[in-house]
Amino acid sequence: ADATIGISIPAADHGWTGGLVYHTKRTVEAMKKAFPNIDFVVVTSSSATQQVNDIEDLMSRKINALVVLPQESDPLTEPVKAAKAKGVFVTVVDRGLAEKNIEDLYVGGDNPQYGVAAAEYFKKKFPDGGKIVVMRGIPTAIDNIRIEAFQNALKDSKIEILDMQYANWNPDKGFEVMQDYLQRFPKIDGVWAGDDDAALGAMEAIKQTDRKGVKVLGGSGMNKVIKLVQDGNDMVDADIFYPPTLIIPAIELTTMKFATQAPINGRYVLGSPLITKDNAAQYYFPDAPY
Amino acid sequence: MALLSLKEVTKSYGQVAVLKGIDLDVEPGEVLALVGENGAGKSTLMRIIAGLAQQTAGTASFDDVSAPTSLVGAEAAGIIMVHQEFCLAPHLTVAENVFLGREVRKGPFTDTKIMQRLAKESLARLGSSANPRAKLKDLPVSDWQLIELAKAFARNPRLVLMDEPTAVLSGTEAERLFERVREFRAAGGSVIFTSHRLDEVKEIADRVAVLRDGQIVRLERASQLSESQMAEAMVGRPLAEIFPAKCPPVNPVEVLGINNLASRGFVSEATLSVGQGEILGVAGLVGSGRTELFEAICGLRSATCVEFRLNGTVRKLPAAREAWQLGIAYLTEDRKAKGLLLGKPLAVNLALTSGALSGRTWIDKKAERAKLLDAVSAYDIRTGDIDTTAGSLSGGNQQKVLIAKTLASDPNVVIFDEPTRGVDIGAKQQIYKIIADLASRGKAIVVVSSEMQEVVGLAHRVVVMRKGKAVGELSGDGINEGEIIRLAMGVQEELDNVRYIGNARR
Amino acid sequence: MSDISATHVGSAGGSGRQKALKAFEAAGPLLALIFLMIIGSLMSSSFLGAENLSNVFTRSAIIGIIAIGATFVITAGGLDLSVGSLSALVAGVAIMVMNQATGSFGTGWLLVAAGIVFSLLLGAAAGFFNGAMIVKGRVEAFIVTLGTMGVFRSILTWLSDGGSISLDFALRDAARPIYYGTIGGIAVPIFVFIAIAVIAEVVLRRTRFGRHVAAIGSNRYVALYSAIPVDRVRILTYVIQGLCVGIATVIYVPRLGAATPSTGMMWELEAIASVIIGGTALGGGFGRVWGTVVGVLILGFISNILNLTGFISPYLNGAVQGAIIVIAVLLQRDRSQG
Amino acid sequence: MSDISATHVGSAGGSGRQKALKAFEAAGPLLALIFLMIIGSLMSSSFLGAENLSNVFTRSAIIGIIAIGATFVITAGGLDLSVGSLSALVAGVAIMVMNQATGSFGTGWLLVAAGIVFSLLLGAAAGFFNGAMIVKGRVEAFIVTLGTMGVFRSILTWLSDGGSISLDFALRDAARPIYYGTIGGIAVPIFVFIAIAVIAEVVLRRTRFGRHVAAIGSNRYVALYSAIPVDRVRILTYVIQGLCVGIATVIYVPRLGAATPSTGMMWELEAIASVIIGGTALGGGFGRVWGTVVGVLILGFISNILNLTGFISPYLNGAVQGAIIVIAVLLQRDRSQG
Ligand SMILES: Nc1ncnc2c1ncn2[C@@H]1O[C@H](COP(=O)(O)OP(=O)(O)OP(=O)(O)O)[C@@H](O)[C@H]1O
Ligand SMILES: Nc1ncnc2c1ncn2[C@@H]1O[C@H](COP(=O)(O)OP(=O)(O)OP(=O)(O)O)[C@@H](O)[C@H]1O
Ligand SMILES: [Mg+2]
Ligand SMILES: [Mg+2]
Repeated sequence: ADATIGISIPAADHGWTGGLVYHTKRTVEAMKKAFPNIDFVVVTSSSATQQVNDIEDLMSRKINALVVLPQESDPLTEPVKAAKAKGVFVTVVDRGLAEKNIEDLYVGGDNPQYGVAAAEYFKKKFPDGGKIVVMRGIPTAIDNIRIEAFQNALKDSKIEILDMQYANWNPDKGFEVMQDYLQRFPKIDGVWAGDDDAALGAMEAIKQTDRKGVKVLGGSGMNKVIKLVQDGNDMVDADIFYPPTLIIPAIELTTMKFATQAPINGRYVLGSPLITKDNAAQYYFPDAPY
Repeated sequence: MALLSLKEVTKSYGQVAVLKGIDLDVEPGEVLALVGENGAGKSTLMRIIAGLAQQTAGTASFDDVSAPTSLVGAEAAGIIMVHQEFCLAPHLTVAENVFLGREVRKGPFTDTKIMQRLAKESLARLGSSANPRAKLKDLPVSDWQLIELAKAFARNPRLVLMDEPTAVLSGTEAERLFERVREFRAAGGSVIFTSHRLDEVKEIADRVAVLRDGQIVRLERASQLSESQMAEAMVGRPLAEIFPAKCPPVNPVEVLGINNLASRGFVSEATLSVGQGEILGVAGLVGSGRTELFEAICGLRSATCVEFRLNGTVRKLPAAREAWQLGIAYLTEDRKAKGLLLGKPLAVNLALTSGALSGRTWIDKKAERAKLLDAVSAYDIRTGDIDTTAGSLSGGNQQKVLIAKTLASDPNVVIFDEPTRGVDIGAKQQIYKIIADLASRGKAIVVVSSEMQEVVGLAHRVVVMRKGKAVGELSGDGINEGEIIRLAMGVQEELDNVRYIGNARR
Repeated sequence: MSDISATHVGSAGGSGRQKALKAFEAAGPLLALIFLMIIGSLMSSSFLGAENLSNVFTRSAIIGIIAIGATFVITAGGLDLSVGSLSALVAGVAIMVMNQATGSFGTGWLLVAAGIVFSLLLGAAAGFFNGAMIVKGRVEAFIVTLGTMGVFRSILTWLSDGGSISLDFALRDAARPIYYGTIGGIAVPIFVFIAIAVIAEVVLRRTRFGRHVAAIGSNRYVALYSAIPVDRVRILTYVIQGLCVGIATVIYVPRLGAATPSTGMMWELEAIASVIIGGTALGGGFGRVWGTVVGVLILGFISNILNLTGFISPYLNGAVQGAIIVIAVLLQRDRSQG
Repeated sequence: MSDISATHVGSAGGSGRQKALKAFEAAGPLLALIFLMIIGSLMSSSFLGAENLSNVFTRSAIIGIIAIGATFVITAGGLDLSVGSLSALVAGVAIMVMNQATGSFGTGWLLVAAGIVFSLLLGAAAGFFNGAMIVKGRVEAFIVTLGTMGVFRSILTWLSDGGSISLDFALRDAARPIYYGTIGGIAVPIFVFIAIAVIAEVVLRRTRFGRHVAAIGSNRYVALYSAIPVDRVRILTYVIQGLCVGIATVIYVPRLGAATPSTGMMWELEAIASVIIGGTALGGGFGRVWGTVVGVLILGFISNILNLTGFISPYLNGAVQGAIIVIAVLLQRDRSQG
């Protein structure tokens, strides 16, 4: 083979990463077909530590390029830097590293924007103020960034955050936390579940009660949720785009670099726009598992 | 026609032949005693009959068909074994244990009521009044053996194998067992049992088979064999006087003394003292709290004490390790659960207590091995393979290892709790000699024993305990069985109350 | 540890005071639960509301039923780490099969019933596999079930392509009452939970099989010498565990209508913890289903109270949970084995 | 279960063929490792490269050192589920303290050394806490360490505000050689790992303390009656475990330079699995450090081979891993306890 591209991503342990692995596999298959003289190796890891191991193993396989979606920014910085030092082309996806200018190519979503988009949604929904509850994700840097941006963006509004609890981007936990929020707060106008998986859980919890008019916002663009938005569901009428598909351009661009010698580097940042009924169609991929 | 018939039964473990061509018939309605030295192969033979082990050669037939080769088969055929060690489930109740695997059912459910009633009956026929609803682990161990026996008889057996059933029974309890055995025999049942108490063999057995080194060396009617003939056949030489001569020290210096020790629920007022070169016997009925008393002295059980003296200084009761550091060694009566690591090699067991073998930090395997070889010859430990685990030794040989282990650290005060449990007559003699030697070397010795002759034959002084209290002391020529029994039972009490005492703690 | 030991340390019934102490210790988990509920009601006004209680009981049913199965396994001296993964797998496969079958079976209760039966069978079969490997293959339970924990979850992830497997929307309506329905005002899962708990308690305490389970855990050699079919009973405990996972999954699926690779994560720890908090001995020999039920409720209420009060930083929820678990067990430390 | 068993099952030495079989079983994990390495070298040309082997050994050092501590705990009949959380906590606190101290200590080796000492002390102290709760508080090890598992991780999450705690960049350079440095061409962590393994094996096999650990695991009451300081030894095993976690963390920090709320997740399972794959009995009584080392390497090589060959769907990695673990243990099933 002319070149080997190593891809290191988190294992499919919640919906979003599940979608990520799915799209990675599909993209790799497509690229293999298109460019038979380029090899791809995909490794998935369940923790930052394991991901560092995986990157070492990829280096042992003499890869020419590394596409990495870090589990955690800080812990992965050193190892990716080490790979870079050995002359590997580095593409970082989604979560930036803790040091600037290590990667050749960055493809990512805009995490602060993710929080801001959510805040804007609630501001628009409840211009006269409203009470919302928030579900955080898994305790990580990204979650912190999003939540911080969210809170900052709400500072000058009349919206009150009643409470925030971790729901681990998990539907079961989302269900449980929402049930308890509903018991605790007689009036809830909106829920930011932080993620579509958790949002689905929250929805079921709300459906179970006779509360009406509670708005649920998730995030990340799960097809099931986009479908709800498209169909005009009155509980979930919007979503924030932050799809696992951002791995696709990362792999494709990196492949191009070796297949075509095209000059490729720089930053490619997908926005995190709000998906509403009007634009839902363009974000809807019915066949994806996520 | 014989019920059980063994032909040329041979068993070896690896290279070691344990049984060498056993021919034996057992008739219906017969009680056969197996006697022999420790490690002669008695338990092994029983285990083969019970389907727990397979002979390497030879045939066994039961009821004229080839004998069952599995426990399940044996049970179905009516062969039930009572093991030398306890085989009960501590978390289950007495009734549940008695009917384990043979539960009585009413519809899909176990019929607890009936089982409790039957268990109670079965126990009562053995003279036990243990509560069938109590969990086994909440009962004193003294009750366990009778429960094992009740479990065996509750299975409608045709042949009961009992491996040293009386080793842990008191005299009265043993009597009740024999009555039960006679009843069973009258109903056509057969029994094979082993015992190291030759007097009871004589009393209960129809025939006696003497085993030596895996062979039957004598097989005769019990009435035609005297105790000393049995002993001689077992050991292969005539036995001299079993107890060594007593040589009590004159005005011994006190080494260990206690005033009014109490341990909740077991011991209330215990006062005693033992001096240099002295052997103090401690007698009492089962459950009189002797074991608990000495466990308390050794820090193995919480207790209070008005005064505790050691080598002339008054101090508080020591903790477990402290007691050992002070030179007090305790030989437990419960070798399986508290004495030996059955899964570990002999050398490891021997070295457990001894600081002398290993330095403070390092283990010296050479020294351990040397010590083991010493112990094997000093205590006549019989094993085919010196590297074997403690668990694969015969019961009596385990006891010898336990004694060796306890004495390995060269203690100054040695408390022997039932020192000869499960030990053959030759080895008993040896152990008595060891005890006497220790005393003559100036050690302070305590011998707790339920075997009256042992206390009478060994001790320079005897303390008798009853219901957790030291009720009397005998010395010199005043030591005799009658007086001990009188003190142990309390004058005013009838013989029937003995069980009451035994069960006092429930 | 040797079981015989228990005799000497534990001690003979004894005085009234001792008996009271023993009873207190036996009731330990119940006291812990009551204590927790008092705290809960003091800290949050909505805590004792019928709806909140119903919520907690209902969602506890899922782990609860699994933990009841674990009570059998642990009482017999075993361990099963694969339950969480197994329920993910059962959920995923059952949903796929049901979705496939809508064509021929329609979307009514018939298919739902078929799905239920299928889930139970699949759970039981997986349990049998675990049991057989452990008992016949003579491999430590920890290792076998650690292995199948990975295997089951992997298979689900593979089947779902890493995403979620969702129940057909039409079918959801038919299945919904299994989680959300009520009978006489009481949620269906609570009924199922209670029914299974009662059955399990009876089986463990009143049947020959239950007796044998305890005997094997108490001392396997005792059981062997009493002519109990040890292997069969041990395997059966794993089958029961699998069956319970199947039942729990049947309740789980209608709740959110989907299985994902994160379904059932850490359930094994929760289940085992509930069993032990409930007073069943980890080494085996003694088990009580009611204790397990109480244990599950304790865990359920702890997180419920934390969610309802929210006066602690959510970062510290885990610490509070951990501390309460230890304290709940401290209340009944008699049974300790270290 | 009870030692009584040994009597009936256990068995004396025996014939040559039996001995050979025994030796084969004893060497089981080693054979499994060799087998795995043969497979690895057949499937990937880079597998046997010095760099790859060095990588796997080096990173195995972290779990490996923790698992060595776990060998002591498990041999004594205990269990510690808190190791992963503890290493996250130690890493986080040590980093915070070191970052704070740069002002007064500078960023040189002195501060790094102070950080190392601090980590070891913190680890040992946490281990002591676990041990004391278990032994003196008489609460099941499973519960105590499940509790502290939650507590330790929560405290870290709280300290890090849910994010990560990063080592000062200047300090990283000073600390880097601890993971990435080599001595005579061999990576430092490998040295540390080997040194600790050798020391631990010697302690467990050749010292009185090691003997006591095994004796206690084998039968705690026999140990007590043999004047072994049972409580002290049991607590010490947890202290050793904590110390090992401290050492492992010292190696971990320079590698990733940060602690996050997910640091050390599931390490407890990996450590316990390594110990048991290595042939140590889960119930206690028998342990071997070399087996644990082999166990860790088996786990390390499994995922290395999967990464190097990558011919299986990434979804199924878990399944392959699970299956290989079970097979590795099947090779030595003599010691099984179910
Ligand atoms: N599982 C085993 N493996 C190896 N040797 C064994 C095993 N079981 C018993 N032996 C050996 O067989 C011999 C006979 O043992 P057995 O238990 O039958 O003796 P015993 O006559 O019952 O002695 P005791 O009176 O001491 O109980 C002993 O030397 C013993 O070490
Ligand atoms: N492990 C054991 N195996 C067999 N028998 C035992 C065992 N432990 C105790 N016994 C028997 O039970 C009797 C009562 O023991 P226990 O310790 O309950 O009472 P005790 O107060 O020590 O009685 P004693 O005063 O006779 O020592 C002992 O004398 C002994 O015969
Ligand atoms: Mg015997
Ligand atoms: Mg006694």
